[in-house]
Amino acid sequence: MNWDHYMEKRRKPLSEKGLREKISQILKEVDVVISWKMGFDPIHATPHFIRDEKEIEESVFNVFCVHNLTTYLPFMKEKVGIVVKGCDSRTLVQFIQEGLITRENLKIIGIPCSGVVDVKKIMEEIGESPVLQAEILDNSSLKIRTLDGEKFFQIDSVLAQKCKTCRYPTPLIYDHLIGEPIKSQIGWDKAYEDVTEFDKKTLEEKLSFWKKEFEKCIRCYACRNACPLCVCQDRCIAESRDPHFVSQKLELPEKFMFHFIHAIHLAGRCVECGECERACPMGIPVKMMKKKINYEMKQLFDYETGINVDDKPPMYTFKVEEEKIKEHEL
Amino acid sequence: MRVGVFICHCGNNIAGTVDVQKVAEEMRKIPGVAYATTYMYTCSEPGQNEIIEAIKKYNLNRVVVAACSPRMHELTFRKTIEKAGLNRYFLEMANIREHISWVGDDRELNTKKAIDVVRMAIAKVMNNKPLYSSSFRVNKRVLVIGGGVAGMQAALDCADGGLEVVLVEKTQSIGGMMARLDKTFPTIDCSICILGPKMVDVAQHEKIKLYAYSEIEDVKGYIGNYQVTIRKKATYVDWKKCTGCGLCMEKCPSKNAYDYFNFGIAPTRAISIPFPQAIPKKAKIDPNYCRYLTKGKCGVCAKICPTKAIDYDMKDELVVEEVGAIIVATGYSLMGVENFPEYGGGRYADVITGIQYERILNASGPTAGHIKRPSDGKEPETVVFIACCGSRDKSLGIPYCSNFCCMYIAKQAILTKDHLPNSQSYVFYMDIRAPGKGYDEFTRRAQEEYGVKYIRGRVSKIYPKGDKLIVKGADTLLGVQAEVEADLVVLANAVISNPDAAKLAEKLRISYDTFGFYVESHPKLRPVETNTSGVFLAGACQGPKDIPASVSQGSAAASKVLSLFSKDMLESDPQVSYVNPNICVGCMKCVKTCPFGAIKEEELRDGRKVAKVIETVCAGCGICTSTCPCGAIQLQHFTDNQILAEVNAFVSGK
Amino acid sequence: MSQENKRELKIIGFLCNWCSYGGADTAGVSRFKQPTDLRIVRVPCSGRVDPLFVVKALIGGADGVLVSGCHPRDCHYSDGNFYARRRLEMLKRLLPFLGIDPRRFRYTWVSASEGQRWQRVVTEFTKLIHELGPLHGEKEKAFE
Amino acid sequence: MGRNGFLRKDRLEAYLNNLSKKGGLYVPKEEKGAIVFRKYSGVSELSLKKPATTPAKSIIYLQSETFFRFMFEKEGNGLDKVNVRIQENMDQEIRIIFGARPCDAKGFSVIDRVFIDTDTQDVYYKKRRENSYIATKSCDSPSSGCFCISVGGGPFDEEGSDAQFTEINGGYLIEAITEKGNIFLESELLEPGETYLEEKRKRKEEVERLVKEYCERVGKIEPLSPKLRLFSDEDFWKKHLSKCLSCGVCTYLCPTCYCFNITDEKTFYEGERIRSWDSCMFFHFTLEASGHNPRPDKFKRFRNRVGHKFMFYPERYSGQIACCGCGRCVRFCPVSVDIREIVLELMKSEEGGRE
Repeated sequence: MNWDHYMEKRRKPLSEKGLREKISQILKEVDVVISWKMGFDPIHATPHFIRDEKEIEESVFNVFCVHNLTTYLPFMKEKVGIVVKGCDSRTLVQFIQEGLITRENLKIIGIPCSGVVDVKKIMEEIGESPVLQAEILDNSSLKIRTLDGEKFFQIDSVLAQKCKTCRYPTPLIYDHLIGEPIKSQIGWDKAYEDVTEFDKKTLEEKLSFWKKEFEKCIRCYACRNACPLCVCQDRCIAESRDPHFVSQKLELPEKFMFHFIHAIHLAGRCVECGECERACPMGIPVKMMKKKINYEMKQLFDYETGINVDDKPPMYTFKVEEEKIKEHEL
Repeated sequence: MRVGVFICHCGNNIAGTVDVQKVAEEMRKIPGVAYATTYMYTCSEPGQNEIIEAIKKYNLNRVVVAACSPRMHELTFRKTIEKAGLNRYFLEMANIREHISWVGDDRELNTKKAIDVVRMAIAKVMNNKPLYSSSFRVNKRVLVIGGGVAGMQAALDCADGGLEVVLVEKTQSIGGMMARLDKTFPTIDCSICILGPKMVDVAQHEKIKLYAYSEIEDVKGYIGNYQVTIRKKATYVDWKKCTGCGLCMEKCPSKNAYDYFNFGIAPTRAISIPFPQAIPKKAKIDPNYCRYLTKGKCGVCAKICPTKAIDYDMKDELVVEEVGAIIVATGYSLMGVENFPEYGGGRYADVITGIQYERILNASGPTAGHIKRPSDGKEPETVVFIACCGSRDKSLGIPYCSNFCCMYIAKQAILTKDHLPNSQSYVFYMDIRAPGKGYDEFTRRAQEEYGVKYIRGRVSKIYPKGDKLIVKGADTLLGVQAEVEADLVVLANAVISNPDAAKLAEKLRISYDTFGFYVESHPKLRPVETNTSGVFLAGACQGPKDIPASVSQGSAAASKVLSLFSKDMLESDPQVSYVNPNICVGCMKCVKTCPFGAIKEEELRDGRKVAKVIETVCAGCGICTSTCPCGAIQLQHFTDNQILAEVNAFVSGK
Repeated sequence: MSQENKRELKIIGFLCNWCSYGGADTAGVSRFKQPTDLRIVRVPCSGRVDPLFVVKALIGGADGVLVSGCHPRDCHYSDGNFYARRRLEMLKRLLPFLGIDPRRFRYTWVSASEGQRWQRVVTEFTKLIHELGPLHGEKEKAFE
Repeated sequence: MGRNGFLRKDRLEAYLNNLSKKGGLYVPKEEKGAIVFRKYSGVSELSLKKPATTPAKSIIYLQSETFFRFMFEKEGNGLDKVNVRIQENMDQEIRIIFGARPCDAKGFSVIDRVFIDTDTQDVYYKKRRENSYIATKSCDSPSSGCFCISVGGGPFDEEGSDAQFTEINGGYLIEAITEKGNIFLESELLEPGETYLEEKRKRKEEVERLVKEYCERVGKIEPLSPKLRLFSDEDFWKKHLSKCLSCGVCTYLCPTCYCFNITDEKTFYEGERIRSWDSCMFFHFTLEASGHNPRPDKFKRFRNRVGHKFMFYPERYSGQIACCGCGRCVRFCPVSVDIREIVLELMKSEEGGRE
């Protein structure tokens, strides 16, 4: 896999000063700016809602800024300023495609991103030992001091999965861009290797794989609530009695049903920000199903989510002659 | 919940292969089923009374009828339970005839299947809600598409019935195919003489608004309230000024325009009036041949037109008409002669089609009624008619019979004899189909009185010999080769649907068969209705028809419209979608997918934006329901829970 | 499915009212014999068929699911089957990813006049499902 | 009570095998990216190094349990008479939990007060609780987000545990805490433990020091005063909770959350009445039939959660906080909402703490 572009870019750290200046600039035009600040420990960032100049100082951007902040946007009444990475920006494009946000009420600060870390991996490595200090050395490695001592990580070794195949490091839509645009060398099919690889397994293997994974599901709906495109949120049919698709039982059929609902409702909409998977406390690869559908959307309709504001989500339109769909005659 | 289940024997149709008693027994075991019985003919009057009495006796509040297809009798039984005071939507039908007893022989398995299917119906009916139809105003204007004899008849009947009629004709004049005919069978009376007056009536009727040389651009709305956009094609002649004097036609230097009215049997002018009796009698320029419009110079007609009606810059114009019902009478087309190479069609000038010959016979035709063959204008002595050219020919994809060829061949043969007493006509045919009143007699007259020689058999090929055409064929009755030296060959070419029939059907949302003919709702019982309420059919657009059939369908369609409009308000079908504003999150995906634009955005008091269904526009397809991610918009009577209830009742077996 | 093999499998079909349901009726009127495993749910339009119905049926205990609507362009509601085609194709391609044999689900178009075609569809689909065998065990469902 | 025994690591397998004969033995297991309690199936999957992702709560207080099944049945062939047959589903299984953490066990005591120490007892929970035996593993280091000591617990806290074992000298010192705890000592595989007590004490001090040090950043968390004005300051909550996703991670991973929902899951004419966990973070939690929702905003829901754990519950149960400081809600929150931060700010606010 080719990392050069990441490495090379990491040597140019982003100036948080520049970011804060931009924020204070747009804070004059909007009611709230959504950014990141550091959370309960030095390796956890957390979304930061800035309504007051004083709060700007806290805002940061670094490899721990994993959250896709756009998830808060749909149906937000106020004028919002938001900081997005390349991947996050695709959500905005998708929102606009679906008319879920009004561009006018939005000010976008784009940040070309060279990848964020998978905090779970780090926690795994340090055995969940409390982190006292974290340092980014020469922009390619991390020094993390825990109660049990110090540990060093090559950032690329703990990079979030989605970053390893990131095709859009630079935001696709923004009002202000901070830092130099980054290009990705990663081809479309490369990004979907995991899907195609997994699909090679036998049906039995795949079924038992998902059974094992869903077995862990506790139906906390973190995957759903973290998903920026799950617009139903509180009205999700997974919790409703009318329609009554899923019972409240905690058995596999219910879990399968729920994850089918999640995936199918995101058909041609999922921008693969990976928040569902990141939010899952049980480590279920919830994103895979959606990626699979996206893969097929590309095959069928040559459609990629969140790239072009003028596209139409494929499930809400049609062609009289579908070139790629061959009717399934027996 | 007190469900009553009524299982129909349908004589032996169902009871023959389904143990209806067993089914009833099983249903009795189901909690919530307060009554289950079987009946010989549930749809019969006593059968329906049984239901009504049972409802009262056992105070049932839901009814399941297991019988034939709901497409057949759902309405019947809805009315039945309504009589007994139940809301009509508390009925479900289980189709145990078409889907079970008629398609399976294994009594045991059929019975098992019937039990499941009835259980599913019970599961659904338990989830049914009472629905009430609201009523809406009807716009008592009717659109008639097509000014042929069927369309004219429909238009006149409607207009005489007091309705405002909008008549849209694609060509320059109304009259259609009939206006082109010389005489009509079996009476041999002059076609235009009987059609002409009708055409004048149409023109003069104050209730009929005629759009000639116009086409349907777009159809919006629903029964009672359609908005139809009509494209008035540019004629380059201001018809308000044109008096139809015909001066322009005489003077027009472009003499080789294709004559659609005469099926190209002879050329016409670039500016023309198709025929003397044309209605409206107005000139029209054919832009493909007009020198001014093609080359930019000429302008003769403009110069000589006494009323200065010529307008070379004329553009198409779109007008919108609002109507409450639509009658489709777009007629048919004919297969071109070039489709029959084996007969030298297109290669030999003297191989022509029936309709072309009709024009030659016609007094107002290019030859003024003198039979002259196209090649050299000689009067033919021997004329050969070939029946079923294309029709009943699977190789050309036309398995059907064109219905009236046998008759007009006989007619044309007779007329030929009348015109040229020394002539001899031959007819190659497969079968003679003359079922109508006086039809068979007519074909016999052709043979017996006019000595027309009928040869049963197909023509294998035609080739020229001198100025004659050798027609080689087989006489299957005598089992010999037949060979005729002909001066003129007339092909009874197949009736086909209009090339743009499908396009129009899609605009009207009516269905059409593989041949492009429109499909009626029921071949026997609803011959002029379509599955789209408010749209009716008349004439050959539904399939090949002769004049009397077309006329009667025209009247039939008109009477349908008249009875539809006898009410001021129509009942709206309550099986439409409904949005629960408490659940709707306002993502408006339903708005994106609704084919009818029946969903709009609405702002609630608390400022939330939600979807709202315009009931009268909603057609009840339910696309919105399967689009809505949160199940906020539900198609009444086919809600998610109703369908899921059926699914569960079967798959979970509980 | 037939006299010799009476073990039926659970096959459920969602048919649009205007074309396929009518087609099934036509098949009945013309007495075109069919296997008996299929149970039909009538819906107004194939566009009404939520892919989740199919999933629910398969997870809930069906061995095969069939969806049938009007031929493209012939939809009584003009666009329904166009949407259905996209959604159901998407589903068909998703199923194997979860380990469900896509052949257990099929969507097709049968018009009200195509009784014979309906007979063929039912016969062949039922045959196929029997070749694949039951998706769920007598006791335990495939997803438990 | 002081009854104890020492188990050599190499005997663990045999020990657990025997234990599993006495009832359903539940142990923490590694399952790709999560540690969850599962029926014991061999020592190899046993994972004791860090606290489980999901607390032991779900073994006794099932996330979803069937109270009873019901079937509507016709009486004979009588068309009218319909009877409902009820089939009770009282769980009799003996449950042995091995390897939960002290905070997990403390969690049970919080739930017990509500479901058992009351005159309206929850028979289903009570039965399972009575039939369960809990051996906790004392912690040997704090985990990220832990704050047990801040809420009056500790790495060796005994509340709620029947027995506790400490990993020392290549083995485990197992000490009974309650009568029930003896079940963990009835094994000939154990050696006398006395000799290891001193070693354990040392370890205890050391670990407690470590944890205290880490918890000091948080400080002592005490019940909140009902008079707290800041509590009704919406801006305060908005500031902290704008980022909340209102998912169920914090509540479903919490050893002390016990809110539930009861639904009838019915198909056609039979079904079951089930009790399943609910989460006060969910919109549906307080949604009323009318469509009105007293807690429409996520910050109101979270405020209720804080209130419940640190104000209403202590008020009701003699100053006991409904939090065991396991830190899961902090550690696993997708957006790192930190309940400690919020409670501390509330305490600091002028009339905070106790009256």
